[in-house]
Amino acid sequence: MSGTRAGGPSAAPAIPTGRSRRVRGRPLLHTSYAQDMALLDTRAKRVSAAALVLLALALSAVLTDPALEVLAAAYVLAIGAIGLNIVTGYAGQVSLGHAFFVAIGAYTAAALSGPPGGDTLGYGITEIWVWLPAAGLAAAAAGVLVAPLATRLRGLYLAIVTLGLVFLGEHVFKEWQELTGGVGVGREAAVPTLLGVRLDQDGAFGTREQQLYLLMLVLLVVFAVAARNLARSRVGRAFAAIRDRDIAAAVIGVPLTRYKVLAFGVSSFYAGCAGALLFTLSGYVEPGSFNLLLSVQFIAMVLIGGVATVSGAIAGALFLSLLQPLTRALPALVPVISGDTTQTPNVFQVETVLYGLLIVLFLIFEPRGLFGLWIRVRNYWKSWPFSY
Amino acid sequence: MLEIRNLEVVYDDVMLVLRGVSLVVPPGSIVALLGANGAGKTTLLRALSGLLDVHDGEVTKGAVTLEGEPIHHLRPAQIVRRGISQVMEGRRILAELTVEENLRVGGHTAAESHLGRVYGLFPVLRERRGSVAGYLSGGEQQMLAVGRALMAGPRYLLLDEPSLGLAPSLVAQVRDLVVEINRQGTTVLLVEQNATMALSIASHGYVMETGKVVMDKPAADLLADEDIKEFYLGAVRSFREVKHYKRRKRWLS
Amino acid sequence: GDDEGGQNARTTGVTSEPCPSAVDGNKGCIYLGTISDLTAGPFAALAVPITDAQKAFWARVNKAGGIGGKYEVDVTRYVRDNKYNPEVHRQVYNEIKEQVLGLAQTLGSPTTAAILGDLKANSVVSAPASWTSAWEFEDVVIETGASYCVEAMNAVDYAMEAHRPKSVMAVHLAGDYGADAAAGAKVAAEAHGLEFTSVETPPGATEQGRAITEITRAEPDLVILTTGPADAATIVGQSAAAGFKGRFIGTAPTWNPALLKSPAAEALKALYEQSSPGKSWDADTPGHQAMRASLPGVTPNDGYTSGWAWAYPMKAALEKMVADGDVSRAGLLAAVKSLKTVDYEGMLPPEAGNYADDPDTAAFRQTLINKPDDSAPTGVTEVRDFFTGPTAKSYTFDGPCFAKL
Amino acid sequence: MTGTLETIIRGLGNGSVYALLALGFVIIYKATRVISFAQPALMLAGAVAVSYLAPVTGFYLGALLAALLIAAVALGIERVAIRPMVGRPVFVVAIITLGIDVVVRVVVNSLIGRDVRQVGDPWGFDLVALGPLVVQQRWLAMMAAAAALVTLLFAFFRHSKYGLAMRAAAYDQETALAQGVSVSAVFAVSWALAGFLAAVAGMFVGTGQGIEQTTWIVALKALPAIIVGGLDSLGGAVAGGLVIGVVESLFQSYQGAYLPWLGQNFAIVSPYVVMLVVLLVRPYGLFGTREVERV
Amino acid sequence: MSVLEVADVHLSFAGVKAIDGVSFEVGPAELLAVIGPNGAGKTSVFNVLSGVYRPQSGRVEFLGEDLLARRPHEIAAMGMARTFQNVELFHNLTVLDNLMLGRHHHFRYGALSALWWFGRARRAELAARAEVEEIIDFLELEAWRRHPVRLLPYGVQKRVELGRALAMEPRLLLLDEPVAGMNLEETEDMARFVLDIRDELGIPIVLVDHDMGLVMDLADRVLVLDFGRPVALGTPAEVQQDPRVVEAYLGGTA
Ligand SMILES: Nc1ncnc2c1ncn2[C@@H]1O[C@H](COP(=O)(O)OP(=O)(O)OP(=O)(O)O)[C@@H](O)[C@H]1O
Ligand SMILES: Nc1ncnc2c1ncn2[C@@H]1O[C@H](COP(=O)(O)OP(=O)(O)OP(=O)(O)O)[C@@H](O)[C@H]1O
Ligand SMILES: [Mg+2]
Ligand SMILES: [Mg+2]
Repeated sequence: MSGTRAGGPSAAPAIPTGRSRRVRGRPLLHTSYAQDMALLDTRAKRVSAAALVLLALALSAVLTDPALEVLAAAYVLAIGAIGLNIVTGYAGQVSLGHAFFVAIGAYTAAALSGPPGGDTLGYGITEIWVWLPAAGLAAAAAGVLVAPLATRLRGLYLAIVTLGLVFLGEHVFKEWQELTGGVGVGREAAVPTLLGVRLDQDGAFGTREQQLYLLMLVLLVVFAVAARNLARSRVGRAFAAIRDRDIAAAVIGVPLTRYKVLAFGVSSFYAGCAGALLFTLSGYVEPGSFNLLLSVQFIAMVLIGGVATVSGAIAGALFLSLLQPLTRALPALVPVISGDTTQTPNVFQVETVLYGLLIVLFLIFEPRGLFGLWIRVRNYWKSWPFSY
Repeated sequence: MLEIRNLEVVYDDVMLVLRGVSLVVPPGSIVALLGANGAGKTTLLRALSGLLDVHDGEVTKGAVTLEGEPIHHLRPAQIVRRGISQVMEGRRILAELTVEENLRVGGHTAAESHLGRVYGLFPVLRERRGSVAGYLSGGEQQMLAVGRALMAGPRYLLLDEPSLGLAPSLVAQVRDLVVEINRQGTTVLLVEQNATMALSIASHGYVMETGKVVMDKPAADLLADEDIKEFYLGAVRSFREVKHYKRRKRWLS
Repeated sequence: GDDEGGQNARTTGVTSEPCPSAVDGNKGCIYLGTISDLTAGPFAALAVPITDAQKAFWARVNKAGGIGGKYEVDVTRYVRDNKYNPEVHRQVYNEIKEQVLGLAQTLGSPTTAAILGDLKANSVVSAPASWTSAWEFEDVVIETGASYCVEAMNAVDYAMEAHRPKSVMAVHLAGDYGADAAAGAKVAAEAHGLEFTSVETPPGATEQGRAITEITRAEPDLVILTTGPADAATIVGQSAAAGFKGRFIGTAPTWNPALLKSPAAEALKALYEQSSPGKSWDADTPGHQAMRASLPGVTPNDGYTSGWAWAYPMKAALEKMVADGDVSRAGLLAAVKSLKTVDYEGMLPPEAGNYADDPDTAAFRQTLINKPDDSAPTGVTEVRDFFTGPTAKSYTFDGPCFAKL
Repeated sequence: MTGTLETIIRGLGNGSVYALLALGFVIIYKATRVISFAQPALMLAGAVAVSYLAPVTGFYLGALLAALLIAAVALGIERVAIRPMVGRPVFVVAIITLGIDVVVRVVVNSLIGRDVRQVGDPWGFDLVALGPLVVQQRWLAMMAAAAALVTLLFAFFRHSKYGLAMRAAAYDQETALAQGVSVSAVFAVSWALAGFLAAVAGMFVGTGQGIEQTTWIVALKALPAIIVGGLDSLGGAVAGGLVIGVVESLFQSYQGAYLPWLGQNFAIVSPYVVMLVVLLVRPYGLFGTREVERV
Repeated sequence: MSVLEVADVHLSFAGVKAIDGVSFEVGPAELLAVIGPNGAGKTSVFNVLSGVYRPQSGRVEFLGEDLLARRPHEIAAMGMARTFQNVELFHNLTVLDNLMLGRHHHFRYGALSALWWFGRARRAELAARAEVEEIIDFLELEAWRRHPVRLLPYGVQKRVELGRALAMEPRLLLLDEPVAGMNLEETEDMARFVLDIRDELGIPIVLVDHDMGLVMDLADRVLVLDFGRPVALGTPAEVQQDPRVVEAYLGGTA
């Protein structure tokens, strides 16, 4: 609106943009827009974020290796879930094709880092800072190619078309044995080397699992912060605008096609990186892994965690990743359930059923996801003792 | 008789929106309900038609009774079957259905079809009967919303801002229509921003503010009330004058 | 990391305390893990009987005095469901790996491949539940019976005598199972100068349209099938209905006794034979008798027979380990590497258990041929006892077959 | 030529089954805007129920009872897990159906056991000659059954208020409620119908070769079918199912010979390719309702 | 020179003639009102102007440039801003974010700077925030800044929508029924804002509304449409007297 007003912002009352000290005891009193727009805008948030990261770091020393591996996988899945959240949560383009982009990342990285001259494609570049971005970019390129479809399709039409991608991808990966090793056979995954140090072998920085855990943790933090930045920028707002009301978004100046393409591109980049990393944990990729179920798991993570929040995606990934071990542990506590596979119900059936049921129950009772749960708790304490 | 006694409504378990509202709609009457935005008028209608549930709202105190029988715990379909029908705020057209399909949905619970009557009232709708309702203009959609509620042949009609977005000549028509259906035996509870219109046909008026009824008088008395004149009916003055005394200085700074 | 659980800190998966359901409270316990497809995966129907048979097998071993009179073996405490997913397989393996000495069962090739690095690094001896030829080349994996690859070679060689085909078609699933057999069929067909084609087909009975079209169009004299049972029923039933007169030989997992109750039964009886890496349920060997006695009341199924047979090498290796005095993972692996024969109680020839020699020498090359028979418990009776065909005999194993199709 | 015609008839037969499955998906979608991922499990459950009932009651009665039983099961699922979700985001509900699918499938798997189960159908692989064409009887049975059911369904939707009530409920539950539509009844009816259809489809899938634990995958064929037809169109579901069936059948028969460079078994993904092609021309499928948007 | 020139525009949808030969001009700093019965084509005219509908024939020039070949976001970038008949805000976003979105095409930084944030992106966002705060101040939205707009009262939503349009720094502002559904007080506020925008900022405005009090009071000229055709164009006084207008639109009671 400064169009006709002399001087634009400078004519307005002086706007403090730098950091300034906060009045003690009033955490929400911001005295500059910079403070107000900061990622962690209260002291409490900064402290708890730092504490969380420190805790996560500390876990690497405390937990056993198998537990670390589960968590490391959860972190990688969280990167993928954040990616899906960008296209589905923020930009509203429901994609069931995430597994496809994950696969592209996984195979790009595997091919780059694989040994040259073996049964499967390999270029022997094991440095992670080469194959990780490459995997992301390859997946992003695929995302950008697919995105124009999204500009024509809506809702579940798009969802099922992207699901078609997964099936087409399965076919291609199955046929392209040079790259993938073929169904039921598979190939070695990307080898994580950082400046010459192999992170998938016990080494200077700890055991294999500790090193991989730390790698995934650091990467998760980087990817999460970047996603938060994106979300609070013009790009994130444009995504949200397209999601909420696309005609209105266009009319106020958001180019729809460009932003849908961008959303798919960024989301697929995240997926690609997640794919590249995910299989370094087991060291092994098999083309059957990139199926509908994987896509659905990512959707479930986003929904369970809370749509359109980065922390929700992380929480969702953790929840689902830890749910499996949990459901394996639970039946053991109920001695009447038989461990004998000949009997019904046996523990294995119970654990599989529990997995399904827990997801169902969780969504029934907290449809807004873990993030919604958090908001509820917070609101309760905010209004306590006046519950209304 | 439709009666609300000491009603309290809470949204999301925390937001207390109606704080002990009492209101009576005698059979055969037109009752106007006025109030500032956010006063809780729509909430009150939702409590009457059983739609609070959809909004995570809950009646925590008081009662809604129809002919003495409490109905606030009934499901919406049951309430409609008892003869209470609502024109929802914001038109709520079923955009993907055609005009006629919208009307037929409105007649879901009715034994006989009131299609002819509605088309008689709104000829535009007859003309566009096969069109996809979502493409109608705003005002046409409003007509459809009113028409749809009439399809149920209700005994009690709850109208939430029926004149919204209608051209002046149509506002007059809607007013006449309300009078007419009331004459034919339908009791009307009319929520309106157009207070002049509402009070001109109502027998009784309620004024709500922040979840409470603050005034409750025969319509004629309300029309004469100074406060009502000031805040709801508007003195006859130019908008150009309004802004000068209120705001000009601050904007220029 | 390697920090071991249990009080016997140096020996993972072995305790001086008795097993949870010990026969003799004075013996120690050797824990073996089982990772199988127990609920939702594609092999659940086979995995459950395999797992049950192995439980019965080790119970019998324990009752008979355990291992070397010092230990009993437990395979019930660390059983996990892999849902036939490599990632899950690895997770559950990680959960139990510090608790077990070895694996009594690790089902599936891609799933096992996901833990193979770890198995090798930590010398975790494991019995697979699949017959892919890749296992010949892994020290820690103690396979039993001939691979799918050999099975198919022998099937073709057998057919050369019995049916004199001029053309062979392999109809197979993709990967370590189907492609392994197809590769064997190809080698044999080429050795005999037969016309060979291979048709990869997807799993699922409704997906077999193409396979049936190819069969009825090309009319090969012999079809080597490596699919699932319902797939086989469709292929054989519909091909026969369309007038196909050639022969089918299916590999072991292609068969299911219930097929004889299916509409394809007549066609199967007329055209189908089944190759097998071992004798079927009702065979008259001490091993089979023991198995039947240990599994009273079950519906006969070759899953039991396979599961039971797969356990013998592990038993032999454990006994050797205890006898040699080094009760540890390293000791077990050393024991495995010294095994030239295994006593299968007649279920398989002893030389099937050769883990000492190089893969080509050690590879076991004998299989059998069965034919459908309503009266037999698993629906088949033997038509040809253990034999090695000329193709398999002269073939040099220098890598997994499936890589060569 | 006769070969091609026979291929097409096979495609129409399988396509009729896909059509029944697709109808189940579409009916639930029409009423709730949710794609129910529980359909595969219900299909399998239906087939298994027939396999248990047929030996006792005979095939036809068994099939009917099984379909009714599965309809009841679907009704129960709706009541317990879907009803509380009225008004919630559809994707959340979709994921819930996925959880249900897992649960039902585990139960059904334990009923299947390790053998291939037979549904006891009278057709087997028997053939019938139609002039020069020789086709399997069961394909004709599938077509006939699908045609009959589709006719019944269309009649139901035409002559009852449910068709319209369903669409109203799907578009805006609150508005539908306000018009006196019992949204919960609409949901229940649609789930029951979908369960019934899934069971019938499952029974047909089991004809001939029988059913295994992995048979549920067939149900996914309905997904491209409903997109080809248009997500909310009953007619579209039928058309989509048939198109998918025929295309798949043609690919099965001829792709290997004419388009070998597409790789082995391209037929599996051919439904998705058809779907993409259709969507490029018509973003709402052949008969789907265009989303209405105006400002 | 006129800001906007519309000449003989025709638009029809399957049998419905929404716009049937409409021509008009908007002069600098002019406030033109468009009125007409429901379904007369007023909103459709707006939709043509903002690129949502493409007319079958006719000519539209905005600031001397042809509009019809352009897409909505390009037209927005040229300086055309509008509000909608039914509030079209981004419901899950806060007031602040909705207003910031108005400034979307004024930003110059791309996705990569956004991921990194520090530097370009942050500076641009802070500057934009300052601009937006002024609008918040002007429209008295301070109290609502952080609220998701779906939770706001209707009248406030309308104001936010106006704010979003203003944040675009428009050269022409289209207002579609800005006071529909508002109570008296809110209507008065809105009228004040409209006049201020026109008088203080000199932004020309096209206004559609059914509130005759408002229209006749504020407009410089009034265009009357009926069935997509222009019926009258003139000062409020002239139009009010026109018998065709009275018959088609105002009815006996106006
Ligand atoms: N679904 C809901 N959840 C939470 N709060 C709500 C909900 N609906 C309305 N409210 C709140 O309840 C209060 C009353 O709202 P209501 O819509 O009943 O007012 P109203 O008088 O109809 O206003 P208007 O004139 O704008 O239609 C408002 O403060 C509103 O924010
Ligand atoms: N996208 C569309 N498809 C079909 N018909 C349309 C479409 N948009 C508008 N119409 C029709 O064009 C005519 C003009 O509509 P428009 O919305 O412009 O009217 P309006 O003058 O704004 O009316 P109101 O005052 O009721 O808002 C109406 O009859 C409407 O049904
Ligand atoms: Mg209201
Ligand atoms: Mg309009």
